Amino acid sequence: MSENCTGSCVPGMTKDMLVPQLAVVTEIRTETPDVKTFRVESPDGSPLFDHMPGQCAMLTLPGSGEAMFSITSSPTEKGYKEFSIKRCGQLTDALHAIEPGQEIGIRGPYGKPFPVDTEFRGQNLLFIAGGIGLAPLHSVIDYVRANRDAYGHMDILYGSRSAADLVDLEQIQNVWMKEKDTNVYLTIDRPQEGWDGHVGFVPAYLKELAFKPDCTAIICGPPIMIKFVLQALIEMGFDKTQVYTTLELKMKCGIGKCGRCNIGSKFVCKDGPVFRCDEIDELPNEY
Amino acid sequence: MQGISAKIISRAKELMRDGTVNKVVGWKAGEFFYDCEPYVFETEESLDGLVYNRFCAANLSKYMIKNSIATGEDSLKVLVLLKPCDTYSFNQLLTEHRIVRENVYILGVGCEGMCDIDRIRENGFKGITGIGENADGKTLTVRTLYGDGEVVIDDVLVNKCEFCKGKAHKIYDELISDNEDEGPRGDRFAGVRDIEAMSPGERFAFWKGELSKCIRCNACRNACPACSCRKCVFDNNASGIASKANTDSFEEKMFHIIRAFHVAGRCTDCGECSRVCPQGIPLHLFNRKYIKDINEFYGDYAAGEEAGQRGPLISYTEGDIEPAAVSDKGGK
Amino acid sequence: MPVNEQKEWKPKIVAFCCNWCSYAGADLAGSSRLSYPADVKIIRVPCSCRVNPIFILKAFERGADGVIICGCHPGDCHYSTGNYYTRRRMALLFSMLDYIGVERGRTRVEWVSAAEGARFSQVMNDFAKKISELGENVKVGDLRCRE
Amino acid sequence: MSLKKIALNELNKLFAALSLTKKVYLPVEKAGQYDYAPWEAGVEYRPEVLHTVKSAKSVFFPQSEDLVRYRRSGLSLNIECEAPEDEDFVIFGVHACDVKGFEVLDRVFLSDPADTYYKARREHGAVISVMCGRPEETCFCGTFGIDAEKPGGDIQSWISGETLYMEALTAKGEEIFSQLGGIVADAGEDDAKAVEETLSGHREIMKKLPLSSLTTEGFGRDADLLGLFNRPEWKELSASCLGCGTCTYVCPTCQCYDIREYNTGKDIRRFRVWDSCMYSDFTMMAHGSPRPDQMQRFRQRFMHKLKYYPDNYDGAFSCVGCGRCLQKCPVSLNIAKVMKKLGGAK
Repeated sequence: MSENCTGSCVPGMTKDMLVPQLAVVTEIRTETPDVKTFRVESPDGSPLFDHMPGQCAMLTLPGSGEAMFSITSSPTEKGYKEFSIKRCGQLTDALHAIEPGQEIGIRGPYGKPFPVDTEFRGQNLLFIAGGIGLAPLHSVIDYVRANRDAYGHMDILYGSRSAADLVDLEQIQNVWMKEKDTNVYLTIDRPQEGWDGHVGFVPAYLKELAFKPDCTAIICGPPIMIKFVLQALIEMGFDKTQVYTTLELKMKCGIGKCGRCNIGSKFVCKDGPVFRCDEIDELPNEY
Repeated sequence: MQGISAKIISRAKELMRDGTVNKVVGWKAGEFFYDCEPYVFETEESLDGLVYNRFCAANLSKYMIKNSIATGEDSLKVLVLLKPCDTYSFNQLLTEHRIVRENVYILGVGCEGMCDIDRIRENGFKGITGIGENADGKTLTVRTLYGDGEVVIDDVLVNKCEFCKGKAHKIYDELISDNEDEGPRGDRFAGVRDIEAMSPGERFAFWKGELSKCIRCNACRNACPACSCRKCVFDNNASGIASKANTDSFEEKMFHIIRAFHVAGRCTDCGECSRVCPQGIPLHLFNRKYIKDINEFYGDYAAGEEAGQRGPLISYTEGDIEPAAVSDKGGK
Repeated sequence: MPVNEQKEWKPKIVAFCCNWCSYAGADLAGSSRLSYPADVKIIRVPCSCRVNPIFILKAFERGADGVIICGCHPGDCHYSTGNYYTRRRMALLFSMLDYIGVERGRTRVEWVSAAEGARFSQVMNDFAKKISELGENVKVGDLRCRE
Repeated sequence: MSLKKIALNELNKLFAALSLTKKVYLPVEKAGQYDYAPWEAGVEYRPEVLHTVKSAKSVFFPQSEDLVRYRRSGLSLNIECEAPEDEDFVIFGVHACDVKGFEVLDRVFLSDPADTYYKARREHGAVISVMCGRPEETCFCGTFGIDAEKPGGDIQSWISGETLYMEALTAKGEEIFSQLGGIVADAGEDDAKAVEETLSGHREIMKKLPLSSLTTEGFGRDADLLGLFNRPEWKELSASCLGCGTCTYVCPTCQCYDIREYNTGKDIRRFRVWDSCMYSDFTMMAHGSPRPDQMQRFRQRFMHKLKYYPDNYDGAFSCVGCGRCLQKCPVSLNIAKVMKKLGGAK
């Protein structure tokens, strides 16, 4: 995993895993009032690193800190990485204030990806996302689209507070909805003018839609949503081994050494962030 | 002190039995004679583990922030054991509305001075397996893996007891004490004056030596009954001074100056900061400097003397001295 | 890493000025063409009482050689009593700085009204002169900021 | 393997000789407390000091160290990493517990991907251990299977009377002997006997230690994780915890760290600094903390040492029984109390 340091600092030295590489934010798209998507590339346009869906990377804006974000873009897009980031803290505030062209630090990829090339192969897939929880699933969905024939039927259920808070709506409507053998269901929490789609919380809509438990479910969203979605899935006859989710805890190193993102003996940064729900049952309830 | 220990236990049991209190915050016997641990006793039987000996220096007032607030519907009445000096801290916390007084039953306990295990170790005792107070009340027998010996209690007192404020409880519901108040012991500002008498260079060297030992463990802050902020400025990323570093530079000085400043006028000189410091930094010398200055500049003031006092940093008079008097704008 | 540039040392002074008096005093000094040292960095605060001791220590930490706080004369505070609290706080803080061995004179409080442009300039010149005499602040300050 | 010897009052010659080519760290007094610091003329080794306040880990894993310097101007960013240790050094006077502490850190920092900065220090550092002279009542290294009589490291040594007897265990140790030349002498048969006597005296004391009966039963890889985690006793065990970091910072095996930034005005230093799971901000994120109460933080620390770490590293415990936390906790909480309360078959 190591590479030589390219900076002017210590010629030939093996760069430490904690030292980021230089990257440029080439494009910033405003998705919702508090979510922006950042496209990150290496300064010379060469690939930054390879990743698999569900993996994360540490982004640094020096002076404002460093944090772990899900890589939203598909691994098949080699030239760039995208991150959909909700504004909610010190670093994300600062990121939301930058302009395209800003150089930042990036290191990764970190964590265990979704088993897209193994367990997911040939399966029908049900994606359930809430709010910014779409970000980690985005990469999986695009990867599945890029290898469409390797997977079965695809259902995507996505909900948010309001229509304006649906991340990446344009792509969902123009691309995902037109993808073959794919159904997309959108919902918002409360009725609003100009919205003729479904209104209601994700877990309730999920029950209404009554999916058959013949697929693998992949969930991400606020903890409370995950909890109720999981309950609903069990009621619908799903087994926990059919359900995957991705967790998030505070991280500093990304390599299982700084000691803070553990749930029991597992480190979210290294052994996660993707967990199968039956694996989570064996962990202490501390996430 | 053994005498009143038995009285304390039986009285606490009685109060729990008759329903006056449903919890007791006291000290619990540990692995060794000297490691008494602050503890919340919830049953009458558990009170057999309560101890009151020469090593119960921990000030229990701060625990009453957490323990005096009822969380369930059950009525809460917590008995707390307070030594005379601890009652100052309790009063100060009452002044700051951090304790629900009506949920607390204060059993004031007499105190003849607490001993510092580190000072006993400094006397050459290693591998201490037992400590007993001798009948004369002035010496301790120390049993160790390498032989036994005696120490004079006065030589191994915790700093706060060396400069005891007096044996009078400032607040209590009931008292178990054999002591008569003899007033304060020793000159607690002597240490401050020693430093003031040094040259600026010597003062700087003294504090640099002491504070460069600091490991930023925050024990002083977390033990301090005056440090009761819900979120400390040093934990607040937005404050610009939240840093865990031990850089052997200015940070430790800044941390300790600011911490002492934040408790200036509220610090009761309970001495917990110095007692808990794993590096033995004499942190009380910061607090006593502020207390001494406050007394000199604005008149004698003892935080925690009584509940409801208005502290010196939240009041003023028109004739206060000018900062110029201390910043000395005239010469060096 | 840049080789040490041997520059001539000039005192770096941070002046916290109350918006209602000394900041206006500084303005007046400027418009009256009264000079004060260019190395005085003025930070406007709504009241001298806004100056948290952390600000002062932080200024030293980041390399200031002297810190001065200017407020309304006692009794003239825009908020009635702010500067009375400043007076108490700073007396205690300055005494503490002296206690840890920082040279007296690196900190100062002055009361300068909006009408006292001349006094503002004189106070700053005087303070800068004092700091020049004391020399560079090597005791309080973070080594990382000085490299 | 041959035994070497040097009189205790000649030790300064040894330090001086080693100091010619490398830094020598040993317990040094500073304002009444001992911590590891470089030797300089006038510093004496004090064998009667059992423990430094901070453990020896601070030499390999300093409390704070810069990793990266950033310079930002406009849109551009310059990333410059700090150079890792590239000079040899020696750490002298480490006891068995702290030496084992290094192994606990090694498993974390040297496992893939290895920490460059820690690795460089480990590679450049040689450890000269000394058997503890007078263990304290708070010692319980035996609980974790540590043999205090074989302190380990690159050279291990014993003090008998006024003499230090040394034995090289690694090539690094042999190299140090070769550098010392005539400063250390070859030991004879009588010397071996003297060492043996010291060892048997030490063994007697170890048997008498009050915590010698403490066992790891009920903890480790085979223990039931959720069972241990959900024990109701955690509440009373942690009730008086102040939430300070004393236990963590004096511990030879605590290795959690934070990465923070410091803006110097000219550049931004990203530095690594010891952190404590006892602190409220340890796991605090924008949306809250998974461990909001002190009980959960307290439990994390001991679960880590007695269960999580063994799970991840082949059953090894992350405690070496040095007893520092027993001596330093402001409110007398410690791992021995936790193990007594929760251990054993239940």
